[in-house]
Amino acid sequence: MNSVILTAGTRYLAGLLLIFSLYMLLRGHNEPGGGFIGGLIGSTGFILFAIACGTEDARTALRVPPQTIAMIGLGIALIAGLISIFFADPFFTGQWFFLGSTETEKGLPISTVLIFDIGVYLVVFGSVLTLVFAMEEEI
Amino acid sequence: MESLLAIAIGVLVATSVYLMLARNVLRFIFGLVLISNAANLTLFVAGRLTAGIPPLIKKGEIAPVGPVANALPQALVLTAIVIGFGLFAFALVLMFRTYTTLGTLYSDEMRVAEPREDTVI
Amino acid sequence: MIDFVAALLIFLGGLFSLVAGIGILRMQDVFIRMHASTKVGTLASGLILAGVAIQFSEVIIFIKVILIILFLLLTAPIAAHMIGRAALHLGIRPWSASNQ
Amino acid sequence: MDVPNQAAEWKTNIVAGLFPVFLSALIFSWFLTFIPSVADGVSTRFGIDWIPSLGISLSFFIDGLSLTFALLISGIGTLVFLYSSSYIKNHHHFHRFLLYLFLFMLSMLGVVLADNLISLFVFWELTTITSYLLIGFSHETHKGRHSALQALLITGAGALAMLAGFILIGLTVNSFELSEIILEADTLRAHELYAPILLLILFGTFTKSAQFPFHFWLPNAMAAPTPVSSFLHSATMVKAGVYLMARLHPAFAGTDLWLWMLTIFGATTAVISSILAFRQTDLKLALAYTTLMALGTLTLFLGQESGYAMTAFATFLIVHSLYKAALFLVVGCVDNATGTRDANTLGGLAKAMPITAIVAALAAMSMAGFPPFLGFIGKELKYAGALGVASEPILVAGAVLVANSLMFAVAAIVAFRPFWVSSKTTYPKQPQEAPFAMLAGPIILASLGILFGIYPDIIEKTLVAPTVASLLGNIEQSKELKLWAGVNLPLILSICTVILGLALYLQHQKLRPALDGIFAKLPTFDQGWDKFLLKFKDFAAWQTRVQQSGNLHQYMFVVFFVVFASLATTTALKNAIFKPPDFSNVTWLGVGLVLLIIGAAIITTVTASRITAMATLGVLGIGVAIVFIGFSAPDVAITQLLVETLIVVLVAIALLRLPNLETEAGQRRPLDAILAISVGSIVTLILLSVLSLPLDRRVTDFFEQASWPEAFGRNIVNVILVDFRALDTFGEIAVIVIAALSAYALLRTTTPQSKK
Amino acid sequence: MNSLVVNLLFALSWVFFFGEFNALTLSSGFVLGYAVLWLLYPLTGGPSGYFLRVWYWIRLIGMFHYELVVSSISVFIDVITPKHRARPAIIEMPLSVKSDAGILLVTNLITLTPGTLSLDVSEDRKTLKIHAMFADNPEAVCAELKNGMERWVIDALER
Amino acid sequence: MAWILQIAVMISSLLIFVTVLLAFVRLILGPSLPDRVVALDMMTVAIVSVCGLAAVQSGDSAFLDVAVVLALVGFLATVALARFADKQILRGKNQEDKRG
Amino acid sequence: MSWYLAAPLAFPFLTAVLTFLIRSSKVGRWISLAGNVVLLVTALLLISQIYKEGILVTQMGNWGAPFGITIVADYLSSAMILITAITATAVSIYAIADIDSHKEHLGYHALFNVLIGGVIGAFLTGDLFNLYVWFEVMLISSFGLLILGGSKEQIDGGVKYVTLNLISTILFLTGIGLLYGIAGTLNLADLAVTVPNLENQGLVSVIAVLFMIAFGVKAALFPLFFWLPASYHTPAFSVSAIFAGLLTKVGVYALIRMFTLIFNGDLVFTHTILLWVAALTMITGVLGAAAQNDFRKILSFHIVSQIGYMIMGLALMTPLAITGAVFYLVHHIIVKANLFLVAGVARILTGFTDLEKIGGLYKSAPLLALLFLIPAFSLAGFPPLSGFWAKYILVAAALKINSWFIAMIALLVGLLTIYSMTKIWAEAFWKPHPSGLSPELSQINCKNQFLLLTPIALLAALTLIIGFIPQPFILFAETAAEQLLNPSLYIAAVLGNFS
Ligand code: NA
Ligand code: NA
Repeated sequence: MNSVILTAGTRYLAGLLLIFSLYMLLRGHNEPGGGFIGGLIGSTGFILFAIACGTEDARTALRVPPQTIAMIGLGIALIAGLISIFFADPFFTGQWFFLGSTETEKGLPISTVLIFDIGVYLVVFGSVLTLVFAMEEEI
Repeated sequence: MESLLAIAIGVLVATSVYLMLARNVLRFIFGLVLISNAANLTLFVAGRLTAGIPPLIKKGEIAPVGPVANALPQALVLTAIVIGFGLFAFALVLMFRTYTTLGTLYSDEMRVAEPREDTVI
Repeated sequence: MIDFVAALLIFLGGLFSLVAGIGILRMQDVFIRMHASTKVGTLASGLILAGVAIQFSEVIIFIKVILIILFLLLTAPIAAHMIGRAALHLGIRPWSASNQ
Repeated sequence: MDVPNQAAEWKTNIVAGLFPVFLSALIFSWFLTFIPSVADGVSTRFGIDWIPSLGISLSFFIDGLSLTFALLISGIGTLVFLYSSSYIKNHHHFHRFLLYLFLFMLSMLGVVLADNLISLFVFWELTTITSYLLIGFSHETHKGRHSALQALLITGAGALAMLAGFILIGLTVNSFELSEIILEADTLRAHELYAPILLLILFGTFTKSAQFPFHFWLPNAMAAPTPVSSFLHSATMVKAGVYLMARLHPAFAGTDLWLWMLTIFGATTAVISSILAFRQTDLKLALAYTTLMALGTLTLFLGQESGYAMTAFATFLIVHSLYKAALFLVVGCVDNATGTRDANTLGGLAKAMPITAIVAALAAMSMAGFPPFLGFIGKELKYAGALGVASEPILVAGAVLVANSLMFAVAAIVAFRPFWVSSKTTYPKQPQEAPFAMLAGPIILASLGILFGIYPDIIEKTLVAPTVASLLGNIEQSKELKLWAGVNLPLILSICTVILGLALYLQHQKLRPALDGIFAKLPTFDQGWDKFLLKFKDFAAWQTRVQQSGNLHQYMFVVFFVVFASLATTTALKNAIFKPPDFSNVTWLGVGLVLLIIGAAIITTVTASRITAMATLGVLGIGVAIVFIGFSAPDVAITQLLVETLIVVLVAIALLRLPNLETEAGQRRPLDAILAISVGSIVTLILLSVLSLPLDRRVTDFFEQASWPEAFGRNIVNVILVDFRALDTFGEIAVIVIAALSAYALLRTTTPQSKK
Repeated sequence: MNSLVVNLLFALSWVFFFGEFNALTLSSGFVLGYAVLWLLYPLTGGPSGYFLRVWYWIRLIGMFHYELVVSSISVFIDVITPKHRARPAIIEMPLSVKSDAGILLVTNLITLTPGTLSLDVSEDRKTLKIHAMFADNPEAVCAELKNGMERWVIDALER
Repeated sequence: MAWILQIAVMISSLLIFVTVLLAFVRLILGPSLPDRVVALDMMTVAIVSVCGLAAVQSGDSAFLDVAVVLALVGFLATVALARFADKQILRGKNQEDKRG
Repeated sequence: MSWYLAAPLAFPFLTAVLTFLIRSSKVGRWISLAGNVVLLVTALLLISQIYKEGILVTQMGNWGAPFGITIVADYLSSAMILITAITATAVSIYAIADIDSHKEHLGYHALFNVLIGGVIGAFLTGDLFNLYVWFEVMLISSFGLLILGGSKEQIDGGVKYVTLNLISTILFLTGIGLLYGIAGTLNLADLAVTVPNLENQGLVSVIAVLFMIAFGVKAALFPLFFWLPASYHTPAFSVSAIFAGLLTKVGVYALIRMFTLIFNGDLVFTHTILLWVAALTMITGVLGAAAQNDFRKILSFHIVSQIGYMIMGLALMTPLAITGAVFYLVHHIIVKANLFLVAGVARILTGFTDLEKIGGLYKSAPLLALLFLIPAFSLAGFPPLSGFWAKYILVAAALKINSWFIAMIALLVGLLTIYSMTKIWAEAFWKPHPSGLSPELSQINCKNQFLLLTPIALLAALTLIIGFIPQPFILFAETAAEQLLNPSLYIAAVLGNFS
């Protein structure tokens, strides 16, 4: 798509979408959002990129093949689910660690649940891009 | 409102069945989108409807105050939507590839895997 | 007072929205229809969102609303450009009064 | 192939060929050791549990009946193996042949020794399989394959019916052990299932023993090499059916059903097959039909309960095995030596093959029933038995007379004429005496015929009487075997047989064309079978074409029709809807929204423009998203919108290379429309019914209470997704990954074929 | 535009998303913004150095909203009145603005001003096709846009 | 919530709904692909307003998140469709799409 | 404790991820094999643990039933998992020779292992919606495997497979929605407690029928089986082997689970339907096989026919009948997968699967002939092979409760099965090759010969073992049936003190 306007706009929109997607991912546990939504939004950023500048550029920008991202995501989600077994809990039991907790505040939560959600994000992100890039390259 | 949506779901099902029964598999694809929506809505409605109270816990509370919408069907629908998307995407690509490989979108012209008797013998 | 302003904005937004809708239905060609949708439609959403922000009167909501409006302002013209360009390539001639 | 290699192969073949001879001889001698105890009326039972939970054991039982069979099987088996080691040693499948034949022998031994009905059935089917492989030994010819299949299907059908019978026996007497079933004979005969059980089992035995009208597979099975025919048709396979009837005789005999079934089928088979035998010119086929005659006769006797009949059965069983095996082997020698088995061409072979000629003559005289051969005793007993039948003795004796006379004639045709009547034919090969290994069997078997004829006591006390005891329960009813029983009705009938048989033999060249004329007009069962198979194939093809038509529209129509029909029927039958729907809380905006959704759906359906369809799908997605927004599901709404967007993006990409939709004009599909509306309506009805019931919310209640305190999340939907039901989500992302990979693979995969 | 500026903008938007302005959100936003820019640099080309002109930006934003409202009202009137007053035409306007951001901003603003709608920029980035509602005098329309919107944008971005 | 606000939201909802319907009609009528895309785009923007109204109605700002997403990604569908029209022309398959 | 259940579920996915990330095809195939061997070990551990302790349960995420997702394995599940692992291991050996590096590069191993993961998930889950998810995992990976190669046949078969299976998926989801709508729970054990106490039992029957149709499509029951013969003859042989062995069986498993545990309140209605469906499935399938003239098409139609037997067991619903169904399931997976593997070797040797174009294998490849005969005769129900006992138990079960009609059908279909299996034998093995070739196994290089024939031989050996020593297997199936017919065991194990 050799549209100057679209290319110029994409430059900002794609970045915004990526950042926004990460935001949606991280806050998802407490407000609407989460890995799915985050991953979908993130992928729309790159889809826009692919439409505006072509898949070749988009793939270059992504650096890693999207399939690989998706698979890594699946692996992360799986491992996040299995970690709990080492804590003698059934699998997929959330393990929570609070950074800098005080008496009144729990602190910053780091959890296997979050890691799981990151896996979900990567899967959705990678998979959607795999699909769209492959289709784009067919036409 | 549940009853009204039940009717809408019925219409969605009817239209999608009609589309799926078409010879052109592209219509099947459209039908698939419709019927997935119907199924998702069924699941959603089955959890009964609550207007205007999302299943979120306000800051400072430990549980929702008062009734909130049924969260479980929402989670299920969300899962179903995403799965439906995956299946849809594959089906779409399949029809695409079908056209580029077999040169037709008409299901009654797709007779490679199950050839007509008269053409084989 | 806040309620009143919010109500006004929301009402105006609805009204502008309706006008955009009518415009899109009854304007002569696709270009003119785009005039309706890009300008009036965006403004309508902006007004309603402004009403929402005023009604909530919270910083986060303000920020969110500003973001939404910004996104709309950024995307709407690009979208219009894409559509217009396609229309041009399709060879659609602008409507002109002399043709009627 | 080079010479030393061939020599080496020949040597291994000799060793391989003699190995089964040795083994079967060993088995035979082992069975011999049971003779004293069996003669004393002692039976032996041994076994192990196999499937105790189903009452199936691997148990064996040796009494007079089973020992007689076992000795015949292993004895004749030994000789047949000896014969084979020479006859077929150059065949490239020689080893396979020996293996099959040996397995066949073992299976046959299993059948006659098994005490447990299911074990018996297992061995029974093993004989079916091995005989299938043996009959199809010349598998490269169409006839070989055809005959093997025919035998397999007919005996297989019978076997399956028999299995049902066995299971029913097990259910009625609560045991599969024959030794116990016999004790429960009265219960069995009085049971309401007696008739079905009997008929099912007789179907199995009749097919296996080639009783009319299932007889036609047996002559076709002559496609097998001669040793196989000899073995299968003399002592083994085909007698399995007879054995089973004999085995069950104590439990089943004594009813009218039993009597008439066996008498009618036996007599019919005996007469028809002997006529058929008479008209054959192929020596092997002629013998095969006489086997049928023998089987018919044996069946006929098993219908009875008299001592004469049973003694006749036991004796004739042995006689027939001896001479039939010998004659088959002789025919094999002749075939081997001359390259033909045509009775009309063969002649004057006595000069070239004197030993064979003498052996043939000995066996034939036993078959024809000349004194002092065992065959004579057998025949006398047959007449005695026939005259002593419970009902219609004249008819039965007449049938036996006809059959015996024809058999006499056939014996002459097969074993006399080729050797002693001169012929001008020149043979493809110069006839020569067969090697010793091939002659040994016929010599021994034929000699036994005369030996037992002169000294009938040898077998009377050891085999015949114990067999009769197995059949009737006591040894006393066994009749004496003697060459001279004085001038009585059987002797007169014997004389008639000789006269009639001689006359038939002398006229056989003239009678044959006449018979052929008659038979040519009659449809044969063989052709009937072929026609039946053809019809069956046509039917199968037709029904498959109708169902698996290859037309996707039809498939989907059927599936949706099933959905509608079964749901509607069930709804109506089960009165599933009993509350009217509640429309009280409907809002105008809701109505509008639903109208938007319905409108979008309908336009998607009817539009001929794919662009419109794509856009209306987008509208539908938006409409559904508004539903989610309106009913408090922001996460779902966001997802729905994102997914709808992606769908539009993907479709927009795909459509670039796809053709336009057809215009809908002239393509109305009223039937599809009716079905579609029906399915939609039934879904709505069921859903309305579901929604009229209250919902149990305890699972959601738990989530609401646990979400923040236990799972540290305020967005309950997300907590369900990543914690409460994380496994769903895991599966779901697996779906997404694989969907992407699959689609990617689909787009990138290539085969030479698709590249074209 | 300076990459640093973009980066800061991204960091700020991250802070906005969180709605909490503190060191953690700002720094994490900065890092993220950097990462995103790094991802996107095949697209952005190289860095360019311009000062942020706060005043021009404010003027730009203000004018922009003003024009939006005015144009909406004019279309509003055209829509609700039965008579079509428009004399539309497509006119070509030469572009002075060079940068991607500038072109984007100019075209967006033109779209949002009364009676004009940018349709396409030529491949050589020198002409802009505009659909004008009241195009009795194309040169006048052109001049108005060049002295208005384009001037403001160049002031804000490229001077 | 103040009655005036309630009424404003109600009226505005109705107006936006009418807008959506009008846009829908345009979408069906076409006649060209750009016309349909404009209509769909218009509907998307209208839904942003709906989200705002839902937020006011429920007092829950969660719906604004939906609006943010919509403002950002709704644009993508428009772009994809517009590009579809554009590329179709290059491929000379525009007969149907011109007619609609 | 949790390990026993988590490991068989997790390993396939782990293997999938590893094989995909290490994209070198040479390493990937061995990882895949190793992963499946590990899976086999975990499956053995699971089954031995269940043998010791009875039904094993773990609550995913430590959220007690009925709130979270319960993972539960009883005798049936664990047997299915073991058989799955065995088949998967066998096929992954075979695949090393059968699957080319192009397919491997496109992710064959990942697709395959995720398929196995989905199958195992379906066997292990104690939650209805989770079952749906695993069905989808299975379905989508089967899509990918089916079309890998992209031939015209595959694409065409794929269209029918995909469309009809998608319909079934939607029906399943709708069924879940409706059932949740009346019962308010998704946990199978909890549903088993809740459903019988519902006010509107008529509605329960309707939903039961809906599930029957949804699973009926998956299981390829009459008249919903069209997708199977339309597609199973098209993909790579490893793929059709694993499909033939496992996929329809998951549908059967789901039917057995649902119609013993939850929909057991109206047996006269539901199970009578099942009985008729079973009879018609058996007959149409075997007639279809009789009408075919292609190695794989015959086998495909036989799958349909054989499914009928399993459903017959379920429909009769006596301990013996369920024993038969379970035994049949296990037997059939092994035998059917093996037959497809043999078909693959035959195809490599002769170049075709059309029976008119091949022949002579009995003479030139006797080992293959033997390896074909074992599963083929087992399928045909010849004693003492596994298929005989399977049929025997079912027929005995039918006769025991005087279901003469279905027993007769089962026996008749057995005969017709013999007919069409011997057709393959006569045409591919006995008949001389039409162009006089003698396709010998030595045409295949030594390594590939080993890789292709080892799994076939292993599965054949298993068939023989089950056939000759059936007692332990039947005992196992009996216990499985006992558990299935006593839902209270399952419910108590899952809900524990929650109930
Ligand atoms: Na717009
Ligand atoms: Na848009």
